[in-house]
Amino acid sequence: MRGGSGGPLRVVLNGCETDVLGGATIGQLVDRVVKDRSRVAVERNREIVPRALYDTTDVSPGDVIEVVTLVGGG
Amino acid sequence: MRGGSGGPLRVVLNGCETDVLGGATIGQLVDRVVKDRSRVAVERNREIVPRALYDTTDVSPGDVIEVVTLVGGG
Amino acid sequence: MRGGSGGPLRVVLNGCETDVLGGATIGQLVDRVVKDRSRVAVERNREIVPRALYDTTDVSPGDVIEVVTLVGGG
Amino acid sequence: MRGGSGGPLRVVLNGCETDVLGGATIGQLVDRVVKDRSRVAVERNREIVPRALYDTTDVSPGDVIEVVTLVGGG
Amino acid sequence: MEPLRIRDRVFKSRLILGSGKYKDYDEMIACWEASGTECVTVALRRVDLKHERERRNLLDVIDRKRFTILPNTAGCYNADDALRTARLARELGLGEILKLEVIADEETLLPNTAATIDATRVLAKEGFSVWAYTNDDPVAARALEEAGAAAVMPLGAPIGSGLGILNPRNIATIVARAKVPVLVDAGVGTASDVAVAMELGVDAVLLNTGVAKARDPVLMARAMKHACEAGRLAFLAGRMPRREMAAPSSPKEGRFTG
Amino acid sequence: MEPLRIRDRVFKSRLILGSGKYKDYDEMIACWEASGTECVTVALRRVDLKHERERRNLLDVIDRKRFTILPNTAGCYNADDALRTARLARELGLGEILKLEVIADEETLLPNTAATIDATRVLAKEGFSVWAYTNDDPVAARALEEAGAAAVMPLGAPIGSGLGILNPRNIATIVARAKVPVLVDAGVGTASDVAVAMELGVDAVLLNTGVAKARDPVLMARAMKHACEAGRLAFLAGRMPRREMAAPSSPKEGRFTG
Amino acid sequence: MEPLRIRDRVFKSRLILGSGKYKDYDEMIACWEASGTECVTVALRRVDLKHERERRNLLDVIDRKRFTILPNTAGCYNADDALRTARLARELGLGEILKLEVIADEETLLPNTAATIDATRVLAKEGFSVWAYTNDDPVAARALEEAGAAAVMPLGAPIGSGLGILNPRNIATIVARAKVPVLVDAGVGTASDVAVAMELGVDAVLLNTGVAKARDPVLMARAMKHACEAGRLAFLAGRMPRREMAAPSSPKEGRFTG
Amino acid sequence: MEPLRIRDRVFKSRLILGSGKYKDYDEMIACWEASGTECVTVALRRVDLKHERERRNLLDVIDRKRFTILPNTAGCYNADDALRTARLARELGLGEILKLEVIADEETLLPNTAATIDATRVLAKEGFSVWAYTNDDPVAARALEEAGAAAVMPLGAPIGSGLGILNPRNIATIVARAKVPVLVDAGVGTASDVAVAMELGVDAVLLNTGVAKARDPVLMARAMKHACEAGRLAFLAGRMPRREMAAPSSPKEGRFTG
Repeated sequence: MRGGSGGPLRVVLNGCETDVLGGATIGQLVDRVVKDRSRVAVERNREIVPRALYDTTDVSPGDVIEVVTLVGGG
Repeated sequence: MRGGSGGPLRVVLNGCETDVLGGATIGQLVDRVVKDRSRVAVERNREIVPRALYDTTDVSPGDVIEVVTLVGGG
Repeated sequence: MRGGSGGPLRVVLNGCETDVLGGATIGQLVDRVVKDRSRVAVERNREIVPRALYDTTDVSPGDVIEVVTLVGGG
Repeated sequence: MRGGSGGPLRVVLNGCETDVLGGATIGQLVDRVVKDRSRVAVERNREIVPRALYDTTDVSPGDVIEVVTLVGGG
Repeated sequence: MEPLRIRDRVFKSRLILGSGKYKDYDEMIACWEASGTECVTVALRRVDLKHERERRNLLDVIDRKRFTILPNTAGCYNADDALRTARLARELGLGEILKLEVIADEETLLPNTAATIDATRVLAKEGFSVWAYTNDDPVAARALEEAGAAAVMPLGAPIGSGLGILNPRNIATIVARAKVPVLVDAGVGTASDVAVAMELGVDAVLLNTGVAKARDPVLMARAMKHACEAGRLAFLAGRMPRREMAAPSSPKEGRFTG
Repeated sequence: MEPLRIRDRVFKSRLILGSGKYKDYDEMIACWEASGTECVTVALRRVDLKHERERRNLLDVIDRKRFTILPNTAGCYNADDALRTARLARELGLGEILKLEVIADEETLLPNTAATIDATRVLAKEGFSVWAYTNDDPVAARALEEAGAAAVMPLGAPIGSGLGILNPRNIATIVARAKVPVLVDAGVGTASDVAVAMELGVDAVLLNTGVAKARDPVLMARAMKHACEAGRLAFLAGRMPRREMAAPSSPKEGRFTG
Repeated sequence: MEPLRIRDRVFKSRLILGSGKYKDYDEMIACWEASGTECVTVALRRVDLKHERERRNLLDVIDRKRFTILPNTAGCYNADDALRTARLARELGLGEILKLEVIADEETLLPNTAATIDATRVLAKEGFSVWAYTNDDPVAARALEEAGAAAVMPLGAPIGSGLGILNPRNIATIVARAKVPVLVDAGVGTASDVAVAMELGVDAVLLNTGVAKARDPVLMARAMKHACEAGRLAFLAGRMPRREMAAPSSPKEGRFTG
Repeated sequence: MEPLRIRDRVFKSRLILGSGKYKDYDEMIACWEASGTECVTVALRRVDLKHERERRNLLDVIDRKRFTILPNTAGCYNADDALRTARLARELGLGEILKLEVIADEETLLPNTAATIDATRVLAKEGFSVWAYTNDDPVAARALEEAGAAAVMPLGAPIGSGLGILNPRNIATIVARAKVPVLVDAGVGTASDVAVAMELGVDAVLLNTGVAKARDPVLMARAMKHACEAGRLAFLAGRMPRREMAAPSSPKEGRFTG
């Protein structure tokens, strides 16, 4: 496990300012909002984060993170 | 001269039951409702009454009389 | 009277002047042109001749006879 | 240098290979094909030659010259 | 340009206007003038027993030197009523011309062509010049002509709908076969509808609501005048053929570009 | 009526005619006069090296006090060629106005809107008043306006087809969103097409084949003049609402019939 | 899905096919089978005096367990001839059903509605189930119904034209007012015409040339079957409302893009 | 019948449905099943931070053995956002297929073809199979093909309008010139619109609101299935030629009547 016990850091998650624990990974963030990682894709600062790298990608202060999924649409 | 002093008689004038003096003529009836005879045409019991005959045509009880004129229409 | 040995008589069959033997019946006429009576209907002088009466209906001089059937049409 | 007595030189005038006298100017070229300079505009090697410079602009070997005018069109 | 002739009546304008649905007489007359029309259609109704004496009568309003009055049988739902109306109109001194309409029902306001044909036959014998309102059926149009109509007036679309010319082919077929003038009556909603109708070769157009219920009726009346002229001229001029493929308007020769 | 203004040019007539496909100059001028146009579009081509001296030049024929000449870039298949043509036109003394067309291919003669937008940007900076020929896409029309076009000219239908206004909704959308004048250019086959276009609210119509290839071009030119007037007036007047149901033009009250 | 009922006849398929213009009987039968039709219309003609005995008669070809034969009066130009034809058809053992058509003239092949109404009245009294071919006039359709027609069959467009449904509003009005089944007969050129007709709410469609003169008639017959089903289902399903403005299919909420 | 092939994807059904605007997932799936579609388009949006864990995710609902998921870039207003969305879709495991749409503005929802061409070029190089939503401009369609689109998807009418195929000629021109499959996307309001589109020769139709907002969506989905089949078959069969004049379906020979 990476990211020791740093203090909270602020990111923009899906357009909302959100505090996460210092040292949190993308994987932890994703798990907080979805049950099944295969249902989402993640962008960090406009770059794709491949699913294989979720657990090794740290969240940094100020990160703009999008966790997206499929919805009905035409 | 026609139009003796008979009692009132009932006709249907333009769809309304109307009492006229006995002996009245079509001409008298027309003059009651319009200023200018040339603006109307008259039907008595579904027959045209020519304008020249207004003053010599008596009204009879039960007559159905239509006095019609022009109106706007398409 | 049918079957007699009369001389030829002229009728108009389907628009064509045609000679038939005197005493001929509608039935004989029909059989000359079709194999199966059920495929046609017959009009004689603008009146229907029911199939049941073919063999008892004589052809008379000047008859206008139509033997019709079904054809393709919209 | 203009007007000199140079030998003939070859240009492409309105898409046709054409020989002109060495030292010829655009003005001379134009006058050869039109009566009235105001009816045409001239491009030399894809650059406009302003009318005021016709007589001071020499033709060089290999020049691609277009002399254009108005025609009917939609 | 050739004038419009219907029997012995001659009109320079090929537009006929109605007199219904206007705000007031002044607006109506202003529209007629703006449209250039020389012929206007009017309806017959009972005089109002109480108020007729105080009112301006339509006949006081219309300058008959300028506008021919074409009485109509609007509101008649059978041949007999149409005959009565026609005779009353003549008695009113409007002459022999008549816009004959026999309506089938209030829901559709479509013509009852069978009754119209019957009434035409009677009225033609009585000397009327019958301008017969009809649907866009070429067969009905021909039957009306054979019954003695002086002109046939197929609809473009239902009365008051403003939907334009719903079946231009039918109108064109009527025109191609008619020996009497053909007028489109009903359905015209805007100026281009008039132009379309006239380009089909009809001899004239009759309209009412399209002008009376425009936002600015007088302006629309002017528009209709020009549209009628435009359509007539285009019909006479003969339009270019339609092409499914594009064709350049400028020459290919002499291009100095790539 | 309000004149048409495009930048600082002002025209009383809202019709612009082409100069192609006429039998001869006389017919062309007669059509222009009959149409009332004050602005005509012309193409640029190489002078004919052999025959130019003997010919009447188009500039000798056109009375420039009467007709503004709108040079066009017809025949250009890329932005560069259009730029060259525009600059040559200006050098010819025709001023800064230009009908810009960049055609995509000879088969469809449809505009290449991307290249037209690019060329508009360059020419607008060089001071041209760019009247940009385009398809009927409201997005392209807006992009042309943003690139500096003085006017946008959506097609009604392909050049020379005479098919009329194939997608009136698109033209109406362009008009509703444009801040510069909108002219329908191409596709007009007959007078009613002009009326339809003008009723959609466009500011003017440009046409060529519809007049030049009519059976009687001068008569059709007159038709077009009236149609343009009709459509403009109808647009200003505001048409009646369309109704799916019929509505009588004559009053129900006062009927004396069944 | 509800079957089609006309009097006591019940059909699962809502398509009726003609028997004319096919290359041969085999192609005709193959088309009928491909279309799913259960009812086919045929004409009456004189037997060929010379060749009838050698020929396959149409009645030998048609499997009457599978296809109901609907005799028609095609080619009749007056009521009397139609009556004669109807009675001959019944005599042929085809039962009481009849497609009644009284044509006005060879040029237009349009129906003579007045004569059709007269003939309907007579034949209805004689016990016929009259399926009456008519134009698209809602007034004629109602008159036919009142005269005793079992079904009314307005045209979409002239016979054999393939122009589709020229006046959909009229068809919709007929449907809205009819108490008997309404079938579109004539004018269908391709599958989408059938779908359009059925979406207007008609109960069935009759067609001939659209299949027989397609490049591949059997394939087109299959197309027609699907189109009929499609149009019926869409009518029952109730289409979305039309909107002049665009409306997104995807949610605005949750957008992560600019 | 030939299946639909777009790159290496093969579909027996030529109908593609959307996933928006349905009452609930059950109705949506029922519609998909009724329509016979094998390919459905879905949008990408932010997960709902509060509620996502409790919800059924769309991917839990869709049987991917049965339905190919076609992610789209709905809601993107520039090329960059479309690129981001495309890459996220691929990351979601949806493979390389993509319905690319770059919308110009919220008012019209019309495509920005220039930006779509740019995005197509980039995504094609990244290995995407780009199905490019576009307007009905044949020039834009060709440019998209040249930029590497796997399929071009011209609109019939604005998104969600249900107005059908507003400019059939443009669609036919696109089909005639395209070397990649052409799909009509947007504008379909009812079954006959699908039939019309397919008869123009397009390879498939994509629709959403036409089904989702019908009164009975599942019934309409069935209608669409048949309409698609009908239109395809009619296209392959080759329709009869249109005729301006009527032509009888029954023989003239053998008439025994007047």
